[in-house]
Amino acid sequence: MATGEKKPIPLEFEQPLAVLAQQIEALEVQLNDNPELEGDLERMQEQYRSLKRSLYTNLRPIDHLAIARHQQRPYTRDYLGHWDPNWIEMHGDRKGMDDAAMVCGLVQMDDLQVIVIGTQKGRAIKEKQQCNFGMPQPEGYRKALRLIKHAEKFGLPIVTLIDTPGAYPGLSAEEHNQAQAIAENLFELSAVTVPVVAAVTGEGGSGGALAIGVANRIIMLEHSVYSVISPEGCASILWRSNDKVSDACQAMKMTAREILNLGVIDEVVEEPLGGAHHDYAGAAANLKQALVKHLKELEDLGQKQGRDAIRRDRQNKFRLFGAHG
Amino acid sequence: MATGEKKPIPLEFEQPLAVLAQQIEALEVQLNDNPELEGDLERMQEQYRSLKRSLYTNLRPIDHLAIARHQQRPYTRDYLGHWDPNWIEMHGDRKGMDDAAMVCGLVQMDDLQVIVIGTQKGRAIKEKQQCNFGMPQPEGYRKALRLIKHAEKFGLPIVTLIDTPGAYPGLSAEEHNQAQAIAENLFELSAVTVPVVAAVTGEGGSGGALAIGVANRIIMLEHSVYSVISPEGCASILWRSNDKVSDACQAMKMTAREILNLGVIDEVVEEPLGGAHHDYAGAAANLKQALVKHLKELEDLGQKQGRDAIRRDRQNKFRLFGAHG
Amino acid sequence: MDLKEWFANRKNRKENKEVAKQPMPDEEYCALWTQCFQCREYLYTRDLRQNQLVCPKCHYHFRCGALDRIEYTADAGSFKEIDAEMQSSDPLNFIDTEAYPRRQEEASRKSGLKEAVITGVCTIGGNPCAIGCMDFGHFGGSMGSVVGEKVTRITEYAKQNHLPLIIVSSSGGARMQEGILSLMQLAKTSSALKDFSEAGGLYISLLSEPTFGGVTASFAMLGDVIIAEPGARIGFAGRRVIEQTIRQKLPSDFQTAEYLLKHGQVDMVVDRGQLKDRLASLIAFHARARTRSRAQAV
Amino acid sequence: MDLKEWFANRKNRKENKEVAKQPMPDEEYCALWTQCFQCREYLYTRDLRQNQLVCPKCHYHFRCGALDRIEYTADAGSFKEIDAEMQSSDPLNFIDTEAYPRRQEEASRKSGLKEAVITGVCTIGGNPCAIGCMDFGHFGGSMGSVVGEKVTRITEYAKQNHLPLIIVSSSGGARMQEGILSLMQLAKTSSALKDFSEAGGLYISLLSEPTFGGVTASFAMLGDVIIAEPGARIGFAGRRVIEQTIRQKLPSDFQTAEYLLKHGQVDMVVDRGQLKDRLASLIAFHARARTRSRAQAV
Ligand SMILES: [Zn+2]
Ligand SMILES: [Zn+2]
Repeated sequence: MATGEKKPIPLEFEQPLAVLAQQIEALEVQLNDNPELEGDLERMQEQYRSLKRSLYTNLRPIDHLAIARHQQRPYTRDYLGHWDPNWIEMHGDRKGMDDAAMVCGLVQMDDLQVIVIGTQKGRAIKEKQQCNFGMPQPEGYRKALRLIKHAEKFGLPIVTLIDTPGAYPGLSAEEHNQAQAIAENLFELSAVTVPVVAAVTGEGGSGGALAIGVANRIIMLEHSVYSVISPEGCASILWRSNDKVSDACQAMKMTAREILNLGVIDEVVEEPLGGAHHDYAGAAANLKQALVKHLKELEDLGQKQGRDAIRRDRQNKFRLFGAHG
Repeated sequence: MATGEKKPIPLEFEQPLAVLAQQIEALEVQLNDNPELEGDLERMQEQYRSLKRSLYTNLRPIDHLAIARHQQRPYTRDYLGHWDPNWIEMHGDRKGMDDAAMVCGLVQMDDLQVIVIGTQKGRAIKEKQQCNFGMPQPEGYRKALRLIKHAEKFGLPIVTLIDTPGAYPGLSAEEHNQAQAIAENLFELSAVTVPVVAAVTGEGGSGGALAIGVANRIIMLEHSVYSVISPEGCASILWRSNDKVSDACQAMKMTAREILNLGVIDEVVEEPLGGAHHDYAGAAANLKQALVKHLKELEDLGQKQGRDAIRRDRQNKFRLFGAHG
Repeated sequence: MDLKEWFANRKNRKENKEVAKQPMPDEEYCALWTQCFQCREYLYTRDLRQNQLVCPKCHYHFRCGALDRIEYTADAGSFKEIDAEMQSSDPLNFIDTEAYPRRQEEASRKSGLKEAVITGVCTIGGNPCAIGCMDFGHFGGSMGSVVGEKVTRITEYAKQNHLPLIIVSSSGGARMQEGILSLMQLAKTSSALKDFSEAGGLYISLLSEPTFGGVTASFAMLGDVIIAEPGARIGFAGRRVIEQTIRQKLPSDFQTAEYLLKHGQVDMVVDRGQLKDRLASLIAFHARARTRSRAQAV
Repeated sequence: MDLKEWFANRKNRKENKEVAKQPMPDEEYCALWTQCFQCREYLYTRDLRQNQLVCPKCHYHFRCGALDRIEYTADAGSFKEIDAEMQSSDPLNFIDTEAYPRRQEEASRKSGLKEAVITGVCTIGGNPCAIGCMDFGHFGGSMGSVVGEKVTRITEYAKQNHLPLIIVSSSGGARMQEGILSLMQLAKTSSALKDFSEAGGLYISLLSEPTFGGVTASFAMLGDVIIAEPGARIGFAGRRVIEQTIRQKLPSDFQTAEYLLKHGQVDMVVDRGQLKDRLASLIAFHARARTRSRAQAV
């Protein structure tokens, strides 16, 4: 069983699994002295695998949310490191700030040169603070926009990686016009003539996620979520209660499969069993494979029908979203 | 003799004139009781007019500088009020600031709809401070750029009014990338396809002036100045002395006539005798006449050869600036 | 976006404490008399309406519904509605303490409207234009699929017919009950505005009390010209969310129209009484320029 | 722009006071031994030059002249100069304490160069490109008509020949002795870069110690990619002017490359030792993308 960078910390709903794992470990220690225990060990391991499978095939929406928010979940920098160790980071909005919550770079994915734009939550405490826990400021969206324009100028496809609770709600963020920064990205990203593929890798939180999510193809990792408002916010407004987060998760249809069924996204990308944080390399490989496939299909479209067809494809896709009588 | 909004405050080199004016005033008071003084009065008035003419036809560069910096000199808002009392101001860079040192508006000039972009020094102390004494911050240049793009989109000719000691040299100005703000305006303004006419109305101070000065036609009011560095800065660097400002003024060839002779500007616009601050309405009328004439010529060019010809005209003009062997 | 918050804020809002001797009723104006939300004066409702819902005493701009807005803004009798019948469906089968279709019915009963935006064409000072007016009184002005679709359609209509476009925003944000589909309306409307903009169309966005969340973060902030009404509260995140996040008190005028003007986010703040004239001037100015510059288009 | 100031600042600059026991000579490296400006170590000049003028002890990046820069950056023997003979005239008949032509002669005698920029073509890691390198050692790297003309011409050359463009800036600003004509070079170079950009050209701007005034406020800040060298001081206004204006002390790292990175003004800070590889990667990355996307251009 491949693992992420560190031993995965179990989530609440994984407790039975964790208990079993501890028992297996204890048994393994005794195995050298008591070879007769081998049969027990094998049974327990089989039990573990079957419990795990059943656990992960019956996840509630709130369990997906927990995995999507897992503190060890791979972030944009993790994926970039796996995809292209020589990727070149592009910093700053040119106007006063380099928002650490938004990472941009020139990345080689297989034989494709790509601009990657992704949110970053931060791992260590200090980094988390620098990244505002993954909540970009207007300057972060403007940095992204600068790279979007760079991509358009040089014909570079764009990949966006989305894992954010939302745009940062702060004093200076409002003063610097967070709303306008998001709106301008929606406006401009809708019309670029290079392929854009967006992947929700963790939390897709509201307008702050969509600001880099106007793409020809939108894909989601299996356990990621995408919603118009945080389930906590939804519960507090509609149920006027903080205990109803699970209900809100369920009502909003925010899991990858549900959103696929609503026709908003194009693919759900399988994660390593237990979630992406159990196997960074595996998650990175799955994600890359899906991204490259979509990028190449869009490149084909461009070659056959011209770059404007790529833009029309994206605008037509979003034109159809909505349900009305 | 028409006057500005208030009685003109005399400059140092105008002292003899001021003394004479006082004597004339004193004489006028006595005139009712002593009608026989009328002859004296007329002689003195003739003397006044002749002294004034001779004074203003023999101005040194530093005298022009003094007039250009006169505290009563009409500013952008004064001209706009005279040209179109119903002009509509457009505020803000959309990103966090509305720089009072840069004024932008939709203005009707005769039968032309024009975007005017001009620096503003501020009149009362508080307004001066808000305007940073006419030194725009990066946000001011970005507000100007927003209106430049607005003009390009809607085919509105651009008039810029330049009266600034230069771009603001401050901590936040550097942090917000003053240099980039200026450079981007040069970059974008060079390529718009609408007519651009720039008028130096007071001080044209360095890159902070040029940032709204990349125009098809550049005109200067008679007593305005335009230079690559302030004469004080030049004197302090080259002569290592603050007493050499007059020499620096002379060496840099910064007056309207000298710059016309260097081929950089297209016209020197006459000011009311004594300078624009003696007659706001007169100065505004002269300036407007010149601006509208150039705008119409450029409009003609566009009608005959297309909008791109207007851009090429501007770029060709600047392409030729420079002297080399 | 956060409606509950909006209501909570409204209560705490800059109340004129000295004048506030009477208990405060809801802001809705009742049949005959209306109490001013700011100066607490009782106003004769007919007078208030004749003054375009602006308090004659203290100049407070009352919230203005879509139909009132059209009455005050469009030339009399010129407005023709488009897509009047469009109604929401319930794509998520959303139920919280009540089912979404029931909430829709309630909203319509209260507002008398089918949805939170009315769109159509009219003339303003003789200038033809396309117009959309949001109504906070319907479902908190929230944007679901229908609001997004109607705004998109009126934008497309304006593009096809070479009309200037005016959208009056008043919204708590995206409509939660349509989930991710509501969110996608931000992109749909922005994408339509991009096409409109590239075609050279003039879009004037009017921000009115209150404009928040997904509406601000899409079409409301994309105007070629952005006008705000005096005192209107406009922002992305709600005041309370921000205070909880940054753990410090916010300036008292935070997120008001005047604050936005100071921070360069809107072109101008215009009194309701002057709004119609200002819109007419802006449209006419750009139309005259277009006529001139057409002559030289290559 | 303000050269005097630059020299004044240089003296006050973050000196490592503990190490600084020796009196400090001028930064110019002398024949055999060079004292490090930062750590005060005496370095064998040949070693220092082999280390691309980077102190092997403390990593301080010495100022790098145009010829050295080309040697360290271009593939050996690949550089071909363009416009090598262009020289300034004296359009203003400028005299301060000395006549401008005399100052030009002095500058050339000291620098061995005809002007403050050298332009040409070369390959970098095998990638053909157009390049311009400024030299602060010639007339403080100031931009007069010739610098503006040569930068403009190499930009036009890059456009005509579909080459990426690299400009290495090092300048005190515009050259006062050519007055308003120097100022106009800001617009001339920026205008040429606009044409180059619209033609799809890649422009990489390298900011090196020091880059100020008119050069920063024009071509130096217009790169598609902007790289700064470690410790390089870069800004618009000089430190002293700002301190006089705002009457407060500035952060000690103000206007350094690292400060600019933190404030979002440059894409990256790259050690001189890695510069050539980084430039080659950037050029190759964009060239490969261009080849791919050409296939689908309409
Ligand atoms: Zn009132
Ligand atoms: Zn050293």
